[in-house]
Amino acid sequence: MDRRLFMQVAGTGALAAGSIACPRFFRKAEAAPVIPAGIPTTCELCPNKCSVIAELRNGLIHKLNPNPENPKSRGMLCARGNAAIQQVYDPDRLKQPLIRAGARGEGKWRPVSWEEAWDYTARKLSEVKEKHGPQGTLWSSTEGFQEVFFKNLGMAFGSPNILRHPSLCLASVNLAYSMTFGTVPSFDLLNADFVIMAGANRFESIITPDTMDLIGGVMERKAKFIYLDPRFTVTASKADEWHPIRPGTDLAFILAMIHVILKEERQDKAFLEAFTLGYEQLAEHVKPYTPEWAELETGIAAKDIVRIARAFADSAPRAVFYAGRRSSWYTNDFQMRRAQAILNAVVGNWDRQGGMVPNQKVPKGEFMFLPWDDPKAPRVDEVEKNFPLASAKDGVYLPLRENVLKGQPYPVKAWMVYKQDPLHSVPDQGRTLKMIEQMDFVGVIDIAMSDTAWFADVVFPESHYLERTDPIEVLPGIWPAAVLRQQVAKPIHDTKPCLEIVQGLAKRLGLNDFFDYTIEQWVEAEARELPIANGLEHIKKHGVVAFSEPKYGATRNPVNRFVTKSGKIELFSERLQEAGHDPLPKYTPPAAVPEGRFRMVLGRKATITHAGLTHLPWLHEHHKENDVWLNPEPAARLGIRTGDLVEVASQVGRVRLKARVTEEIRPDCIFMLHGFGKKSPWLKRVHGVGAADAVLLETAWDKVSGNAAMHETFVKVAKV
Amino acid sequence: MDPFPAFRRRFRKEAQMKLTKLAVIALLGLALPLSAEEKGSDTKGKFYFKKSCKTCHVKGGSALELTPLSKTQAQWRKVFDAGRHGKAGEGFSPKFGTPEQIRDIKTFLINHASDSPQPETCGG
Amino acid sequence: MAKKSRKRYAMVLDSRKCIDCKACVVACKAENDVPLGVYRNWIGAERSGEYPRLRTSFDPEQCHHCENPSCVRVCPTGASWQREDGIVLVKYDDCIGCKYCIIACPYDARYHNPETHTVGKCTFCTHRVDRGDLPACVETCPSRVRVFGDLEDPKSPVHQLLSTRRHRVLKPQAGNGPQLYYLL
Amino acid sequence: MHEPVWEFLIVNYLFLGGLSAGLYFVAGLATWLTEDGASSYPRIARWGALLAPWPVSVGSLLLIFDLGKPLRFWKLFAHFRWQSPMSIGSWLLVGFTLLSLAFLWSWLEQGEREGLLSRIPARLRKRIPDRAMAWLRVDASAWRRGLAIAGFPVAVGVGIYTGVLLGAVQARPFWNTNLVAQMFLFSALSTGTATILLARLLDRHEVDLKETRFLYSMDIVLIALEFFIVLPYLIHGELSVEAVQEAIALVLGGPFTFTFWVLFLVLGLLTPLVIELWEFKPVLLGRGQFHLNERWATTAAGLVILGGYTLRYVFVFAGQASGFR
Repeated sequence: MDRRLFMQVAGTGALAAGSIACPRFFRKAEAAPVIPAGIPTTCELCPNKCSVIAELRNGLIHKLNPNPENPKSRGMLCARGNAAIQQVYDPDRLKQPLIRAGARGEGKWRPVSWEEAWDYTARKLSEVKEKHGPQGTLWSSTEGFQEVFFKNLGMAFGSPNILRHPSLCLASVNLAYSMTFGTVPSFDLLNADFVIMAGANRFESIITPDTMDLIGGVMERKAKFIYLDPRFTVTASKADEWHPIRPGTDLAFILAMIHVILKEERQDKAFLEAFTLGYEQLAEHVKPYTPEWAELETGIAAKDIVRIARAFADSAPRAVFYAGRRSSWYTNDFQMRRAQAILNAVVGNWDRQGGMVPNQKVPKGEFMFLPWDDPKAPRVDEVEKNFPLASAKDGVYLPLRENVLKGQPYPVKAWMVYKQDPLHSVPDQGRTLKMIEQMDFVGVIDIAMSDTAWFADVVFPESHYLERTDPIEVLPGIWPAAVLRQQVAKPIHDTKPCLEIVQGLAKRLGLNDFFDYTIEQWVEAEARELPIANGLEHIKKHGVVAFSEPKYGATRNPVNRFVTKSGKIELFSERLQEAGHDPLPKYTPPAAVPEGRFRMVLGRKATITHAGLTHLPWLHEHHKENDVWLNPEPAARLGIRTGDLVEVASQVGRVRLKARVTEEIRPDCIFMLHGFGKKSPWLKRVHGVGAADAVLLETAWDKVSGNAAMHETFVKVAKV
Repeated sequence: MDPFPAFRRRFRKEAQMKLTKLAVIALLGLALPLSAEEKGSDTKGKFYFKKSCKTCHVKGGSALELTPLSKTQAQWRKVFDAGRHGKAGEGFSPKFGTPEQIRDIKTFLINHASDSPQPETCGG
Repeated sequence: MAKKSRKRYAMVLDSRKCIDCKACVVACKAENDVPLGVYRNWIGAERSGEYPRLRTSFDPEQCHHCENPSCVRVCPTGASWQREDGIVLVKYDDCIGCKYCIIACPYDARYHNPETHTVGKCTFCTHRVDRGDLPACVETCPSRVRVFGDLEDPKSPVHQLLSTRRHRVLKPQAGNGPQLYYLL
Repeated sequence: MHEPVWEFLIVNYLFLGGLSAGLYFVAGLATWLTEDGASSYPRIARWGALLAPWPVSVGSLLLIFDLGKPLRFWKLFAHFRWQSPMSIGSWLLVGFTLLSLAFLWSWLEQGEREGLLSRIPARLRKRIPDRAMAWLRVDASAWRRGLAIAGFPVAVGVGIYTGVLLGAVQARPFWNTNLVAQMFLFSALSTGTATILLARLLDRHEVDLKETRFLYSMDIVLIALEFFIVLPYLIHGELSVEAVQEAIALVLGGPFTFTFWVLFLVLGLLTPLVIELWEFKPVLLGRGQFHLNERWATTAAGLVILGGYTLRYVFVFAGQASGFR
């Protein structure tokens, strides 16, 4: 059954008409799915990288259709992907390079030639380098196919301060699973019989193929689905059980589950014996974490915890406690994720169908460019010193900002930003603005005038993804793929791809030799090692190379060495102990909600990526304004009704927006969507509409990974 | 068409220069233990690893496929310090790179070994 | 000449799988150049219960391409018409914009196009279906809520689903014979 | 998508169409009823005939303006679709308008007609064939009765059609009952009667008890008929299926309650009925002469017109707000 499923998934097109989850009815497609004539490329509207086929009419991009050949995107395209066309034809797009003419944020711009923008930026960067050394520059970016070029420019320039997005995203998850299994696995939701999801709002925050596999699994095969969230999300509405757990106590729930499983000896003993390290310590460690204790912490009845733990263990290995993938919530986030990983290991779902599966990759070649010298200065965020286990390549965002603001250990005076809007993606907008203010120079590369671009000195307009060719990207997973993003239409404005923007700067910074190649050469080198004949031709024609079927159990082999210090799955981690952290996840209760305040929780919506895309008309139609969710009980106490204007205040900021009184949230929490309250008038539909959560969020991070902790803010709500 | 003009240019120049010095340094350099192992350049090490090692150490290549993850830190150290490279354990001859480059490679492999705090595959 | 067997296009929807992601709505807008503010398809949401016993259900909907379409019946100029295969369409050149059909549709599936001032509605993407593709909303749906096909073809997925699964139609009391089938 | 797409233009059109039908009907009746070979109520007939074509013409213009594509209105006449009330209606409207113009022509004095014809600019008049001119000059008063009789079914058709247009929409439970057409018809005839009454009252020189009595009796009958349709409409609705109950709730305890009960039922229907019955009381009780209080009469007539308009308003908007679930 799974093989046939897979053949459909990876196959040539039964999928277009069919369904992953309901194969019986789709073996014979009604309309033989013909791939419409078009150019295959890869979506960039969120980090999923779904394959699309662009259909052109009269030289304009008419429609993006899903490309069924990509097993990861499961032949679908979400609302955002469909709306990408509107980014291209957005009249408020960045159309040529701009240099600031007035004060920062005043909105006076001087359109300039590329030469002038490059010259100006290179001069500014060189000035900072002269005064403060190359470490005086900060290069921050978010995930993207051309991010590598931007990052490389920063490194070739000699800066140690390359700041990538994981510490605003999944760093704590990645670190926790890596430290346990030596790798970050995928979850085989297509075949799982029992799924527990805590907070990861998989039906509103679409992750391919998890979202599609889970909805199919839950609705078609009746997989049991337990969901924990302070908010009644769309995901909650599809779950068999929704438990509005007390925020910040997921770790107590997980520890109690492990307690029950070990106490009742429902664990996978053979697996633990053969592959793991530290079982005895774990057994001892979880003894005090009884379900009765957890009930007091989580608000979930002890009998429910016991029942769920039993069902989970009994469904193993086709049972997963799903990892989730988003920012940390609390300062102990890493330990909570570690506990998830351990819980999964205890029932032996590792590398089994329906369990956790280490990712496969499609091999590709690599373009060889000239290497540069390693930076001489240490990183400004002192990640090696304070977060020795975190990824030093990516940095830690919030500690970095605090250090830059302090000027410690050295001044950082120039900031280059690619494809990111730190004013909305980083908590405490006020402090991020301060960081901008203390910079001698800020340069932004983006396709639209983001809020950060609005406060920059130079804005470089990047070509839209449909207007450029990017490097080949490998999508690891249970169903891995390599995808190509290739140009669909010529740029309609005076924009350039990131690589060319970088090259223009490199030339003026004397770094030409490191960037002396074209995107075609780069792609060609990558395509050369694709595991298919005529790789380049194939990937240009199909957009995707995907061929392998799921492989289960390769690492369940006595000679396999896990990529951990001990070579085993580490329930107990010596390395954590050495770094001064708890080697086994120890419970610390979350800070109590102060009287008269609410805990602010964040979440996603399927039409919004991070804090972006809210201004695209087709998406904006569905969410014209954000509001603050409030349970009817406190709302009645505060005399607030739906539609009332309220002021929400934290210790770092205050905003005004409309209230939504709803049963769909715990009485001690409030919630608002991101993506609104923009400062940039070029995002006219959301400029000054609603409010930005980044204004309210206070600075807090996970102790181990340095990942921003997003649920540690308490706010007051009052009717205006 | 030469897809990597700059790279070749520099590499050739570097190689020529290094080769002339090599005759002098080679014996000395190889005889010395590579004591400053992790002090080499990680970035360059990755490059030289791909450049020099991956020509043979690939899937289907003339030697066993290798990535930093193939060994633990201790094992990598052994390979380099004890000169275990090659069937006969003849070590790294100048054809694999200058001692500096070998040191960079060593740094890269040890920094990202299977049991290192920052493990990584070659492609990663 | 042998008469070609009649087709009857219909759609089967599994609303329980709908996650209200709006992919179908946006795909339709792109495919059919539907102006802002009006929709050829939409997702109805119904919420009920009290904290913490809550329920939400989503119902994706669009033109039901009825067997007995009241919009076609009331159209004074014949602009609204029905194809052999059951698809209900509007001839834009014949539409005078009287909006009678909008009122006559029990499903509120039609709208007045503010740009062309004629009436618009779901076409089941005939231009795609006729070239062998699926309607845009069906193709793009992440959770595979929609299944499209020919009811008359016993091998078609819609036929098979309807013959094996319990289902219902919306507002049967309106008497239009709707052809969107919702699985139970 | 429950936004109303038919708004005040349509309310006005339905009202004006019905009004013309009522005017024609009453005028026709006044023409048809004869005493000693002459019309019993010549002035009523003449007033009705003179007024009848105009509201419907204005209404038709409004209808055209309401079209998304007004310039394509001719397409209505490129097709005849018997299943579409609007198609039937538009043909009916054309026929009715032409007929009402002919009726008007027949009720003009010879001198008036000559006067009108002489106003045609000479250049244009030259183009009109002599035969046609001769035909227009013929004394048309002989056709009055014929046109009146021919007009009854057409006028009733137009009056009914405005209701059928709504009633035929099975998707709107508020409309979808066979009582709406009659309700609209009697309302239409009643507003026509009231308008003639009003015109006669404003035309102060010729107040005539006999005529007023005729109009009063007509109106009493029509209002009573309308009332006895509204009543079962509500009862029937309450006893019907859920969707209809919900639709009726729009007027029984929803957004249209005030308009329906106060403006339509009480002010627009029952109050004029009471006034008119009060005026008739002496006759009914056989204790004296029907006498005309002009102020009451004006009030009654005005209220009937208001009621007729409110009825259209409520039905157009409430109907669109109703639907199946």
